[in-house]
Amino acid sequence: MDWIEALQANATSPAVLFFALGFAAAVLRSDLKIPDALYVTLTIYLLCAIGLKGGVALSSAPFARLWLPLLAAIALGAAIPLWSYALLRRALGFSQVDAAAIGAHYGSVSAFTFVAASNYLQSIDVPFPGESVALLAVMESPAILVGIWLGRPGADAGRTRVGEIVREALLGRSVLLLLGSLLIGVLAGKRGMAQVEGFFVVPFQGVLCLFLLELGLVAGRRCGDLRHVGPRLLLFGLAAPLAHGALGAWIGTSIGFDVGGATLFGVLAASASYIAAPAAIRQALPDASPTLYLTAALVVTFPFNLAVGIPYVYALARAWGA
Amino acid sequence: MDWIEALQANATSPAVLFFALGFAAAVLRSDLKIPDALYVTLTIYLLCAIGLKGGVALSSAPFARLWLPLLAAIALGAAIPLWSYALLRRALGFSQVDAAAIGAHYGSVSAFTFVAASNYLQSIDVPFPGESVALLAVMESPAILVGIWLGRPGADAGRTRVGEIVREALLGRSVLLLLGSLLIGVLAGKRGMAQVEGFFVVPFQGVLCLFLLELGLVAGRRCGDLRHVGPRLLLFGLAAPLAHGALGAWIGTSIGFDVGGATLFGVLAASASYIAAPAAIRQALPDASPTLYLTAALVVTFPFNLAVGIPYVYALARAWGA
Amino acid sequence: MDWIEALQANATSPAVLFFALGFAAAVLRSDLKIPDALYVTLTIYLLCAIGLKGGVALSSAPFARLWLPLLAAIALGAAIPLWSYALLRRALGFSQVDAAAIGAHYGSVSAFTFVAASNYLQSIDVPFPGESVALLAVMESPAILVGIWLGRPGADAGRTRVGEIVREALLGRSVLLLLGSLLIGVLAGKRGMAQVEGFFVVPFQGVLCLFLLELGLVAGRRCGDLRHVGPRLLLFGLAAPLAHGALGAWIGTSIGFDVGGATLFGVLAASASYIAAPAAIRQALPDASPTLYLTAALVVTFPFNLAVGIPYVYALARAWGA
Amino acid sequence: MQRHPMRRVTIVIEALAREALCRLLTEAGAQGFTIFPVESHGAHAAQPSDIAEFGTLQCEAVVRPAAAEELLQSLFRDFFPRYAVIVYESEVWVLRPEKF
Amino acid sequence: MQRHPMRRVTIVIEALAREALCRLLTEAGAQGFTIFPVESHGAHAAQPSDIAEFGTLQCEAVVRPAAAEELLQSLFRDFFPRYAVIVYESEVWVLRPEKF
Amino acid sequence: MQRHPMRRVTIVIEALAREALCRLLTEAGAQGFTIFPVESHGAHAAQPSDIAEFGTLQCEAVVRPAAAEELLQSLFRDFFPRYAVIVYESEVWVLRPEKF
Ligand SMILES: Nc1ncnc2c1ncn2[C@@H]1O[C@H](COP(=O)(O)O)[C@@H](O)[C@H]1O
Ligand SMILES: Nc1ncnc2c1ncn2[C@@H]1O[C@H](COP(=O)(O)O)[C@@H](O)[C@H]1O
Ligand SMILES: Nc1ncnc2c1ncn2[C@@H]1O[C@H](COP(=O)(O)O)[C@@H](O)[C@H]1O
Ligand code: NA
Ligand code: NA
Ligand code: NA
Repeated sequence: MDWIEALQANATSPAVLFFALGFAAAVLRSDLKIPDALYVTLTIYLLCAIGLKGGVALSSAPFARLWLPLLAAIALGAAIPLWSYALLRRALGFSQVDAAAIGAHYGSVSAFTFVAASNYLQSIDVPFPGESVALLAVMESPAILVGIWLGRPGADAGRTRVGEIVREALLGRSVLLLLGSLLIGVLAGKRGMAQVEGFFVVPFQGVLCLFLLELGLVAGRRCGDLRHVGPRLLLFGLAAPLAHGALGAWIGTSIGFDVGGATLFGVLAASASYIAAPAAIRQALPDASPTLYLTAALVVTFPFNLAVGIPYVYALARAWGA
Repeated sequence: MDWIEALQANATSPAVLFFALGFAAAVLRSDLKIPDALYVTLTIYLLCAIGLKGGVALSSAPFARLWLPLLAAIALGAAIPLWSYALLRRALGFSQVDAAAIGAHYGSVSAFTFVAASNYLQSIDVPFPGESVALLAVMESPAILVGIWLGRPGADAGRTRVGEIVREALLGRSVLLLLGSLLIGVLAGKRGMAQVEGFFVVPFQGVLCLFLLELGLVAGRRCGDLRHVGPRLLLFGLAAPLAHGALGAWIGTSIGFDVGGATLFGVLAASASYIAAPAAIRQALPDASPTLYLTAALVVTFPFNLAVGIPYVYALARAWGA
Repeated sequence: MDWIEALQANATSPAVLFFALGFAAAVLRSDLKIPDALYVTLTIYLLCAIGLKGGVALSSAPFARLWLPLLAAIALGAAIPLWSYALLRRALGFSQVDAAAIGAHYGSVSAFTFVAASNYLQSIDVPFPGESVALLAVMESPAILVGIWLGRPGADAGRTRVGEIVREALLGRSVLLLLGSLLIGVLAGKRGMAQVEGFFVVPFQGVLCLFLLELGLVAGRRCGDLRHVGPRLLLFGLAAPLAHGALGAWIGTSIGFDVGGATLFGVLAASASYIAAPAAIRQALPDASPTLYLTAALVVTFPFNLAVGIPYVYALARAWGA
Repeated sequence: MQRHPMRRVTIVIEALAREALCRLLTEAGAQGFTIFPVESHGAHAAQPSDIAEFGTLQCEAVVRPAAAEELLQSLFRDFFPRYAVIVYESEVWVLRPEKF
Repeated sequence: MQRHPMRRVTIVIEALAREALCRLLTEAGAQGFTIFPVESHGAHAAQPSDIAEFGTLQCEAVVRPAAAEELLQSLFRDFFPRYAVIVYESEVWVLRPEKF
Repeated sequence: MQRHPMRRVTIVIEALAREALCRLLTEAGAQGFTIFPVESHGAHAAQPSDIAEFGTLQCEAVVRPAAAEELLQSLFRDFFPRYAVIVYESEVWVLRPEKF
């Protein structure tokens, strides 16, 4: 399978098409709306499902094998905001706090880009290590903490409590659900998984479609904000996933992952957080502009990864892994 | 299978029984409530699921075969409001705007009556062309536009923007989801469908039960409005599905559908919209009484079709198709 | 399988672990929240699913066989508040109205403890009579009525209408859904069930996990109320399920149930209502403290039954049934 | 346009009291009112509302001054000792006094 | 701090009128407004809102007194005869008058 | 019945500011407040709220006049430059002043 085929296989997957449908509906200003309760439900479901699957994989795999990847993931997550910050501040002319905020988003990860990538691998029958979901869990927070540290104003604004924020970044909803269901998967094992497969495995890919329909709507509605974002951030939002994806795939290959694992590692690096990071950054760095970081992560980078980034990283991982 | 059997098979189907349970709960004034978010979720799920299935069917069927049925459906949808208007206005004494509004509802279609009908056919093992969901998609809007045109006040009330309304009727939530997922089904094909079957096919009939439980509640709560509706509209609400159902089944048979297809065509004609039409009509013809059109469509015709109309149309289609 | 094993099998079941995760998240003050709409949806789903299954079982079982268990269940439900009242009032020093209110909760039942118990039996391959869900349906109300009668103030407070409340206890949401879907199961039979199995059976155990995650959160958040509850009620909340569970398992065995049936009977007796009873009692006995009865039922007895009570009752039923 | 003075009574109350509240409002002569669930932060701490029945709701009724007086008295007598509840009143103006 | 008087117009209306209402508010010069679904108990009986489109919504707009006047007139003329609707006005104070 | 004057402060604000707002209210001496999600139509256009975190919430706090003054000052200083927010104040009356 070459590049074109990889792209094609991705572009005709129901999940990606549902994202496009949601995006189109929003751009055409349809009255289609997804209840917030459904969004939260889908989020919880998807996180628990991938956590469980990862946990079951872990329960039958040597945990030791994970130390190196975990450390690499944490280091990469913490490093991305550093060079992104330098680039955004020096070369692209953003203010200190905006550069720090954007860097935090690109160092952190998007769980649903990860899910879409594993879905993609599954649909083209490429195996991947189930434990890699642990990487997702540990990679969410480091970048947020680094970003907050980079953007912290000299004179503290009074309303930001760094302790609080660190606690939240480490104990946020998604990290908690991921780690919790990972642990449940480890404890319940294959036997427990067999009981709940009918809910957490069988309908999984279809549920993902519904979720991406919703994300398409959200991204499409925010499309108008692209005007406020400017060409420089647009460029960054497209270049960052290409660069970070390649770097991640390379590191993944280097530390011994197979093609599937290296792809997921690369996709994590390429993805930008649009849920956990905005919530934390809006509180810790209220002077940074949400229009910038949210639009870049959600309207530019997420769809780009979904359509192009995932097959691109996969193609690299395959080339290097062979 | 004769008439009695057809009725019986329908009356013991879980879906119909759950509708009855919801209806009973509302009439008994139970505190059972279904969250609005669940209602919207079920709507989206059911529309996407039937759209997908139809699309997959289309992807392996000659699209050409559909032109005639599509044209027939549009024509029938546009024609029903015309004679309904004349009848309601002349024979039954309704005002211009009310006659137009009611006609719009009976010319448009109820997606969930369609779903219930295909569910019924499936449960008695009668095949039907998957593409017929395209008829559902095109038949929603024409009647609404005709109805608005019939009811348009001489002196425009200022708040109604016909352009807006036409756009909405053509791009409403349900049409968009149906056409969108139809297209996704065509693009993703059997291979894509296999991935999402565990969500969009396996639990489908059960989800329909939950949805009909909800609709039963809603209809049951509005039961009290029957008093405001009067015997003439009640009569219309029962006679229209019988007449339109027969006409639809006959047209369906004439243009070459098999028994299943003709049944669905007939059921579409027999059904009255209670979601898309009220929303459009309340905006475009605010002087029409929602108590009349909503009660007729939701409390009279929907339950009647569910219990009697569907097996009735099927019996006709079978008699004519043989 | 001895006691230890029974406990272990329970403690590594995904359902119980998800409850623990929710509890931990709440205690750690995570921002994880489950939308109310999801909670209601899960409730409706679980009640309909167990009702249906019970109904199908009933449809192929001699109904006559159920009279004795039903009578026993009603009698036990009505009797528990009597001695609980005496104990709470005399020995533990609660006021009249609080003793009556707490007694009502422990005589009534928790549908989800029942579901967890049947889930447990299934996971350890112990059969149980499907019809036993009928016991759950009839056992909810008697205790509430007895409790209200015990706690009725001499001078009626003006706002309590006993007629209303009796009607509600008999026609509450959960009783209605249970009895309704039981009836649907009977009418639709195996044939109807086959149609909806993909929704009401296949994902059932996984859905239960999500529900228990939510209940864990709710219980965990109310953990702080334990301070207001005092050691005497805490003791009651732990001793009551042990005593009532043993009694129920013994009665169940005596009236001829197999090990599975006796376990469910015991679990019903051991469980305390935290949904139907609080709603009814808060209205009928507004002077009783909800902090007391709700905390006892939800924060003490429910988790205790989930972790310890269910395997304990099972072990008893097995010992006595052999 | 001609305005007519009315009172708006706002009641923030635990959701389990819903039925009792509706009855009280009707008896006190309110021609209508609206109810919506809120997340409440009271004396003790945030009260999470995952389960609506355990949560809080806010009720707003526009009533004639005389009805407001009666309503407040009933609330004071029957509700304040029993439920977690906050009540406040404000002045509003309406166009169609006959509807209240 | 310096306060500036404004009017808050509250509209309780059937949800199907949402679009028309938004248009009216914008035309009358409201710079912004909030909408939320409510469970409504009107003249007839409780109106259940399982389906949001068949339910009721409450809209609150803070506007300059002149805009309030115009808004009320439009509501009186175009909405009162057609929709199930309740409107009332109250006095409020804001800090940044230029935002309204 | 005897009424006591209080101020009701209403804050319409982007949902991401929730935590900061709760802290501010507590520090300013509010004994309680209610929060609910709203669909907001602001200066720019409708802001859809499919994801509650990206949406808008409305907060209502009834406080003593002195606390209102402090609250408004803090909002003016810390919130107006940073968040999409609208604040207004109105007069209300309560029965039990000791609760506020
Ligand atoms: N000052 C206030 N302003 C608005 N709502 C309040 C206020 N104080 C309390 N509440 C609400 O009223 C409920 C009952 O108040 P309490 O009796 O203080 O627990 C609380 O849960 C809050 O939601
Ligand atoms: N006095 C009131 N205070 C608050 N809301 C009201 C009042 N009267 C009516 N409403 C609401 O306004 C809607 C329309 O009122 P009506 O025209 O009386 O049916 C009702 O459904 C209620 O939700
Ligand atoms: N005049 C108003 N009345 C009520 N709410 C408003 C008003 N203006 C703005 N809002 C709300 O306050 C939020 C912030 O306002 P803005 O800073 O104008 O975007 C908006 O999203 C609206 O929901
Ligand atoms: Na990243
Ligand atoms: Na029709
Ligand atoms: Na019990």
